[in-house]
Amino acid sequence: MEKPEKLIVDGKRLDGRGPEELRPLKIQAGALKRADGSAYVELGANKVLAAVYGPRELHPRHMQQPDTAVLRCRYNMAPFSVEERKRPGPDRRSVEISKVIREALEPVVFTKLYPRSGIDVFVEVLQADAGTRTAGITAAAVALADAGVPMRDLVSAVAVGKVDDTIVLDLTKEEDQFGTTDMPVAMLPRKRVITLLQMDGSFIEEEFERALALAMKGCEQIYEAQKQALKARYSIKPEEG
Amino acid sequence: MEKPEKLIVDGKRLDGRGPEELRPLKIQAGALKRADGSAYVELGANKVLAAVYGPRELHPRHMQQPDTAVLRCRYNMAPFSVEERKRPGPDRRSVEISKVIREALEPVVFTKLYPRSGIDVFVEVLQADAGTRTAGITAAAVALADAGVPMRDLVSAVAVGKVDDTIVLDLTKEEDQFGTTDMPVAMLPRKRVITLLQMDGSFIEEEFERALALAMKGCEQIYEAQKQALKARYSIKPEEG
Amino acid sequence: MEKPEKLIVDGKRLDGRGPEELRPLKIQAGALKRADGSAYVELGANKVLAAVYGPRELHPRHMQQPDTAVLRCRYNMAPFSVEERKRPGPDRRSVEISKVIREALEPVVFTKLYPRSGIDVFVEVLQADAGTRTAGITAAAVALADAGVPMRDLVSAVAVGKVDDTIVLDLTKEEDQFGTTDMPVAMLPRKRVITLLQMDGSFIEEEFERALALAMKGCEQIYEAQKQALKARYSIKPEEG
Amino acid sequence: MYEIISSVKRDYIADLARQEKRADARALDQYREVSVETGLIKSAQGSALVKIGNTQVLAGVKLERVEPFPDTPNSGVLMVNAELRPLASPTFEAGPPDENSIELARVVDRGIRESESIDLDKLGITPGKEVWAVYIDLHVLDYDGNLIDAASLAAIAALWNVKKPQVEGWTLDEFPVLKKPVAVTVVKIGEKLMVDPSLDEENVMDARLTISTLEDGSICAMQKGGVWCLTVEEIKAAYGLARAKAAELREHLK
Amino acid sequence: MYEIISSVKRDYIADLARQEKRADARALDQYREVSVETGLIKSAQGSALVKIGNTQVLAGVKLERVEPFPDTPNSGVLMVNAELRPLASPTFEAGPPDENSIELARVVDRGIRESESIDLDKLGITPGKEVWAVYIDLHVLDYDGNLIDAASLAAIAALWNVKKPQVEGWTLDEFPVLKKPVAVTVVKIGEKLMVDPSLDEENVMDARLTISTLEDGSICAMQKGGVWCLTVEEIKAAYGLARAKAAELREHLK
Amino acid sequence: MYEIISSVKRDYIADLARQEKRADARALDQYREVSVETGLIKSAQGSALVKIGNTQVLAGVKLERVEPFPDTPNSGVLMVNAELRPLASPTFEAGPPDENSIELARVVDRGIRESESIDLDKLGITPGKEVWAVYIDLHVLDYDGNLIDAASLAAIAALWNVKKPQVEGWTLDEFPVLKKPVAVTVVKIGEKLMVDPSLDEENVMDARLTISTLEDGSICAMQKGGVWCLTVEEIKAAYGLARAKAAELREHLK
Repeated sequence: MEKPEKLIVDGKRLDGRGPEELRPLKIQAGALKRADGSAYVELGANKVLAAVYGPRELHPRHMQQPDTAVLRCRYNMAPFSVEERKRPGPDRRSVEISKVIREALEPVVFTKLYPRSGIDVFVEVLQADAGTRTAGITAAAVALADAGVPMRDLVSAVAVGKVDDTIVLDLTKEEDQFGTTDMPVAMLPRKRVITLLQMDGSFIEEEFERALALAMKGCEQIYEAQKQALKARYSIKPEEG
Repeated sequence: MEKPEKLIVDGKRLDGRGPEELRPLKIQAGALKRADGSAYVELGANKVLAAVYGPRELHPRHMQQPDTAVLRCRYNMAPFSVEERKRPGPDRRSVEISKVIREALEPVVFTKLYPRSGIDVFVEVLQADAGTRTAGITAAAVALADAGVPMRDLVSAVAVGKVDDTIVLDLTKEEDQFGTTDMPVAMLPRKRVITLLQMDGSFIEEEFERALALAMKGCEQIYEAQKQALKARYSIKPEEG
Repeated sequence: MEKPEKLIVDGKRLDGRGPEELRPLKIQAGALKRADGSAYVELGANKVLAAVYGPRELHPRHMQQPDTAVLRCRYNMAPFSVEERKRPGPDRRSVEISKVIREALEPVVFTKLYPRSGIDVFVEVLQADAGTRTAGITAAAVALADAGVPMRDLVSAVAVGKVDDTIVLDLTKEEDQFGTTDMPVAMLPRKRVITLLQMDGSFIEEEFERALALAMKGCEQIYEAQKQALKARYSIKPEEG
Repeated sequence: MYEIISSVKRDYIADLARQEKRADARALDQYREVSVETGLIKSAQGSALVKIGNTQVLAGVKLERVEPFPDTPNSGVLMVNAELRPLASPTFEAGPPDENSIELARVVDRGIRESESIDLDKLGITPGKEVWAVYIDLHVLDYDGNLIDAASLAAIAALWNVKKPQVEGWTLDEFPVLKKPVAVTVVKIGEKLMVDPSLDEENVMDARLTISTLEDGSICAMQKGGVWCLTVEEIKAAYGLARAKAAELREHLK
Repeated sequence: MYEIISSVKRDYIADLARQEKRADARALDQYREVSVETGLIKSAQGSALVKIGNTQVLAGVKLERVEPFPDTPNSGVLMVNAELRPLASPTFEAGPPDENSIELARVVDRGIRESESIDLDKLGITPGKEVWAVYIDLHVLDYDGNLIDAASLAAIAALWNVKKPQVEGWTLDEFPVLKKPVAVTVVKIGEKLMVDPSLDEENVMDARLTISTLEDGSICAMQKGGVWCLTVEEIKAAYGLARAKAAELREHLK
Repeated sequence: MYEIISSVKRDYIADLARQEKRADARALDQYREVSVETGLIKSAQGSALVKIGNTQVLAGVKLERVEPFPDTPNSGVLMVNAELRPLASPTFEAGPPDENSIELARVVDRGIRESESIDLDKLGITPGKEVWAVYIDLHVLDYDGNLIDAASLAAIAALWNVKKPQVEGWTLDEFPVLKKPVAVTVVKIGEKLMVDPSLDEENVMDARLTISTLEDGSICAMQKGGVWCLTVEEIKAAYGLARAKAAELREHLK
C-alpha cells in the first residue's frame, strides 16, 4: 500500500465517508449450525465470524473454578484474510487481542451462574480491513446472546482515531496505517461504561475526550444493528426447526 | 536421482525383476529385547523395525476408553534413512502414515478384550527405498503377533503401481518417483479384505482392477513370509530363556 | 573476541590473577522477596541469581513421588547476558546444565522429609563470563539454605582448567575459549566429596589430579564466602520484618 | 473427527442403513444440498465457500514469490493447509494441526497435485531463484460431516476462481489451472455403501473410501479411512458411485 | 498474573479502598519507593534495573545487524520481549510466553514505538540489506505488582543508557533515542482509583488503565485491562493521575 | 532414563555389589558382549550398529553442505543428535528430546569434538559460504543400560566407516577422522565401582562417571551423573578402569 498524499479531502475520507460516519454494517445472528451461538459481521471490507460454545464442561479440569464459569476467547485470522498470507497459528498479536476481547466481554456475562463450566468464544477474521478486534467483539456479543448465555447487556465496539488532524470514526486499513492515532473502544451500551480501551499514537487531552465521545456515539449505532440482528433471528421461525 | 530413459526394458525392471515380482524379502520376528513384541523387515533396500508395547496402562488417562483398548501407532524415519538427512521429529507425512497404518492394523486386533488399556505400535524406518509404510504394516503385524496380542488375522501389505504403462508390484524409489502411479494396499490375508488403500497418480478402471488384484497376490507372498518368520521364532527355544 | 598471543605472561593471567586465584567474589543471601529463598552471586563479571520455591505441592500431579520430594532445577541465561543476544527459551546447553546442577545439589537436600512435594531451584544468569554453572550451584546452595530447606551440607562449586599448559583456577571466558581444558567441579565442602564433575579438552593423569585438587581448594574458598553470606543475612534483622 | 455418539443413535443409523434409508430421508447415493460461491474474499487471489448441507468450508488461494525447491528450480510450489477451526465443532481443538486436519490437507493436495491440475511448470519466475507458490488454505467453518468432499470442491473452485490474479509481478495471462478433479467419499455402514456422510453417519461408519476422479472417469487419488475393512466388490462399487457423483458435483464448478 | 487470594484478604483491601486507605499506608496517588540503576549489565549495550517497592525488572538493550522489513528497507527494527521468569513469582511458570508476558511486552513496545522515542530511520546500515535491530529484553526478577510501569520505566531507562554503544560497525554519534514516554497504571477497586497497585491490590482490582504520556502531557499509548468496566469520568481522572505521576517517575530518568 | 524398580530388586543388586558380584555373573570390571557392525545403512555416508549386551544403538553419519558459523568461516560443522526412540524402552516417550537424550548427544559430541577427532578445518568448501556439516544421528533401538558407551562407540565407528564418502562435490581423498576417543562409564553402587551397567544396575546406582580417553590414556571428556557423590579416590579408580576398558573397546574399531 502506498501512502496517499491526503487521507481527508474537502471533509470527505478516501472512501467518501464523513469523519463521523461508520462503514456499511451488516450483522447476522446464527450464522453457523454446530456452534451454540454465532454471528457474522461485515463492516466495510471486514468479514468476521464469531461462535460460542457453552456453558459446557471445562477441560482441562484444573482450569475449572469452583464459583464461576471460565470465559475463554480465541481470536484468529484466516491465512488469506490479509494482503500477505498469515502463517496459521497464534502469534503475539492474536494472543493479546484474544485477552482484551475476553476482558471486554466478561463484564456482561453472568459467569457466576455456571460454576466449574467453560464458555468459549471464537472469533475468526475471514477478511481484514482494520478494526477486526472491535468487529470481533461486536460479533461475539451477538453470538453470546444467540447462544442464550445470560447477559447483563450487550457489548458494542468500534475504533476511532486521528487522521490528517481530524478525529474520525471507524478507520480503514489505509487510515490506520497512515493516520496518527488508533483507539479501539468497547462499551456496554445501556450502562455507557467502557470495557475495552486501547490507544496507539498521539492525542492531546481535548482530542482524546472528543475521540472517546465519538467512539461512544459509534457504539450506539453498532448497538442498534446488534439488536436488529437478534430480532431478525428470533422473529422468523427458522426453517430448519 | 536422475530420470532414466526407460524404467522397463524388454519386460524387465531396472533391478532385473519382472513386473509382478517382489524384491528380496526377509522377516525376523523378535528382533528386540525390551519391546513386548518386535519384528525386522528387509524388502529390497528397505530396512524397517516394528515394536509393540502392550496391552498396558494407557497414559494420559483421559485417552482411556471404558470399553476398548486404544491402538496407537507411530511411524518414524531415522534421519539417515533417506538421501537428504531428515530432520528428527514428526512431519505431516509421518503423521498421516501413522494414521493409515493404525487404521490398517486395527481390524485384526481384539481391542475389546483390554478396556482402558493401550497398545502401542512403533515403526522405525532405518533405510528407505519406497514402500516403507507397507513394509511397516507387514512388520507391525508380526510384532503384534510376537507380543501375543490376540488377533483375528495377520495384515500383509505391499504397494503396486504403474510404470511405463505397465502394472508392477512393489515399486522401488526410482519407480515411485518416475512412474505414473503408486498404490499401497494392505489386506487381511485369510479374509481377503482391504484395510489400507491409497493411490496417487492415474488409473483407468481396468488398470485399477488389475493393480488391485496384483497387490492382493503380492500380499499373499508377504503373508507366507510372515508366517515363516513367526514359526522360526517359536520353533527355536530362545537361548535367553 | 580475538585470540590473544598468550594467556599467561610472567606467571600472571590477563586479568592480573595468579594461576590459583579466584576472581573477586560477592555473595548475597536473600536477594529477592517473593521466592522462599534466594541468593545473588558475582564472580568476576558473572552475575547470577538463584531462587528456591518449596517444598510445595508438586504439579503436574503425576510427577509426585510417594516417598520423596522431587528436586527440579532450571538454569536460564538472560538474552542480554552474553555477547550475541541469546534467543529466549531453553536450548540444549541449558537443558543439560539444568540436569547437572540438579544432580550436584540433590545429595545435600533431605528430600525424603517431604514426600509428594516439589522443590524448585531457578538459576538466572544476568551477565556471563565463564563458570556460570558453578556460580549457579554456589548461588543455589545458598538459596536453598535461605529457604530453610533442610540440608546435609552446602555445595560449593568452581571451574578449573588448563591454559597455556598451566593449571588455573576459575577461568574467564577468554581462558575458556582459547585455553585447552575446562573442568567444572562441585563439592560438598565438609565431606569433601564431588557432586559435579565435567571436563572438556585434554588432561594427562598428573594434570587431572592437580586440577582436581586445585578445584577442591577453590571450593573451600567459595564455601567460606557462602557461610559469610548466610551469617550476614541472619545476623541483621531485615528491615522489612 | 470421530465424535462420541450414544449407542442408541448408533443402532438407529445402522438399522436405517440396513433398510437402505438415512435419517435425513436421503437416498444412499444422494448428496445433501450443495452450493459453491466464489470470489467472496478480496484479500485472496481466489476463494470459494462450499456448503454441503450444514458443512461449510472456505478455501482461499494466495500467490506468493518464494524460492523454488532445489530439484525443480523452475516450477511453482503447491502448499495445501487445512484448519479445523474450533468454531466449527465442539470436538475441534485449538492448537497445531492434528492427524485429521493433516490427512484432510494431504488428501486434497494429492487430488490436485497428482492430477496435474495446476501447470506448475508455468509458475517459474527466475530459474533457481524465484517461483510462484500457490497456497491453498482450507478453513473449516461448520462441521456436519464429509469434510473431504467439501474441502476438495472448495479448493478446486478457488483455484478456478483465480483467473488473472491481482498480484504484483504477475505476467501470465491466466492462472494455469487445467483440470477439475472431484473427490467423492463413500462410506460403509454395515453392508451398505452411501455417499456424502453426515456427521452422525461418519460417527458410526465402518470404513470410508475417497476417490478423486477426472472428467474422463479416471482415478487420480484414493484414500481409505476408518477402522474396518472393504471387500474388492465394495471398492469397485464405490468407484462407480464416485464417478457418477463427481459428474454431478462438477456442475457446480461451471 | 492474577493469583489466588483469600476472600478475607480481598474484603480487607476493598474495605480499605472504600476509606481511601491502602494496606501499606500509602495514599491512593502514591507510588512505593522507586529506584532506577543503569549500566549494570556490561554484555548489553544499555541496561536498567528498576525497583518499584519489591517489584524488580531488569531491562537489557542489545543492538544487532539484521535484514530490514521489506516495507521499511532503511529503517531499524524494534523488538520488545518480556520474560516473567519463574524465579520472580510462584505463579509464573516456565515455558513459552503466556498472554500476560505478551501483553506486557506489547504495551511497552507501543509506548516506545508510537511515541517515536527511537529514531528508527537513523538505524539503517545498507539500504534493503542491513539495519540495526534494537532488542529490548525485559527480565522480571521479583513480582509484587505493577509490572507494566516498572517494565516501561526499565525499557526507556535502558534505551537512554545506550549512549554511544560499544558494538562493531556503529558509526552514529549517539544512539538516537529522543523521548521519555512514561507509563502509569491506575487501578480501580470498587469506586476508587489508585496508582501503582501492589500484588494484593492487583488481585482484587476491578479494572486497570495504563496511560503512557510524554513530557508535554500528551498520550502516546493506552491499555485497559481487567474484567470490569470504567466510566468516562474514571478514565478522565486516570489520565490526570497518569500525567502527574509520569512527571514524578521521569525524574528517575535524569 | 531411570526406571521404576521394586525395592526388592534394588536390595538384591546392592547386596550383590557388596559381595563384588553382579546379577548376570559378570566381574565388576567386565563388559557384556560387545559387537560393532559397520556400513549397514547405505543411505548414510557412514554407519555402525553397536550392541552391548541387549543394548543396541545405530549411528548414521550424513554429510551435507551448509553455511559455516561466522566465527569459523572455513571449518566444517559437527552436529550430534540422539533419539531415544520409544520402541527401545517402555520408559522412552515420543516427543522432543528430553534431558536424557540431550545429555547423551552432548556427551558424545564433546568426546569427539574436544579430542579433535575430526579435522574440521579440512571440511571447508567455499570460505565463508559453504562447508561440510557432519551430522551424527544416534538412534537408540533397544535399551538395556549403558547408552553413553554404546552411543559413543557407535558414533566413532560410524565416523571411521565414512572413508571416501559417496556424496556430490566431495573432493578430499579420505574423510578426515583422526582419533578414536572411547567413553567408558563407571557406576558406583554402595561402595563398589563397576563398568558397563545393565539397566537394573543403572536404576540402583548412586552415581556414574563417564571418562573418554584417547589411545595415549589422556582424558578428552568427562561427565558425572546420578544423584550421589564420588570421592577423589573413586574418581581416580574410575579413571584407571576407563583407560583399561577403552583399550578393550578400541579393539572393535579395527
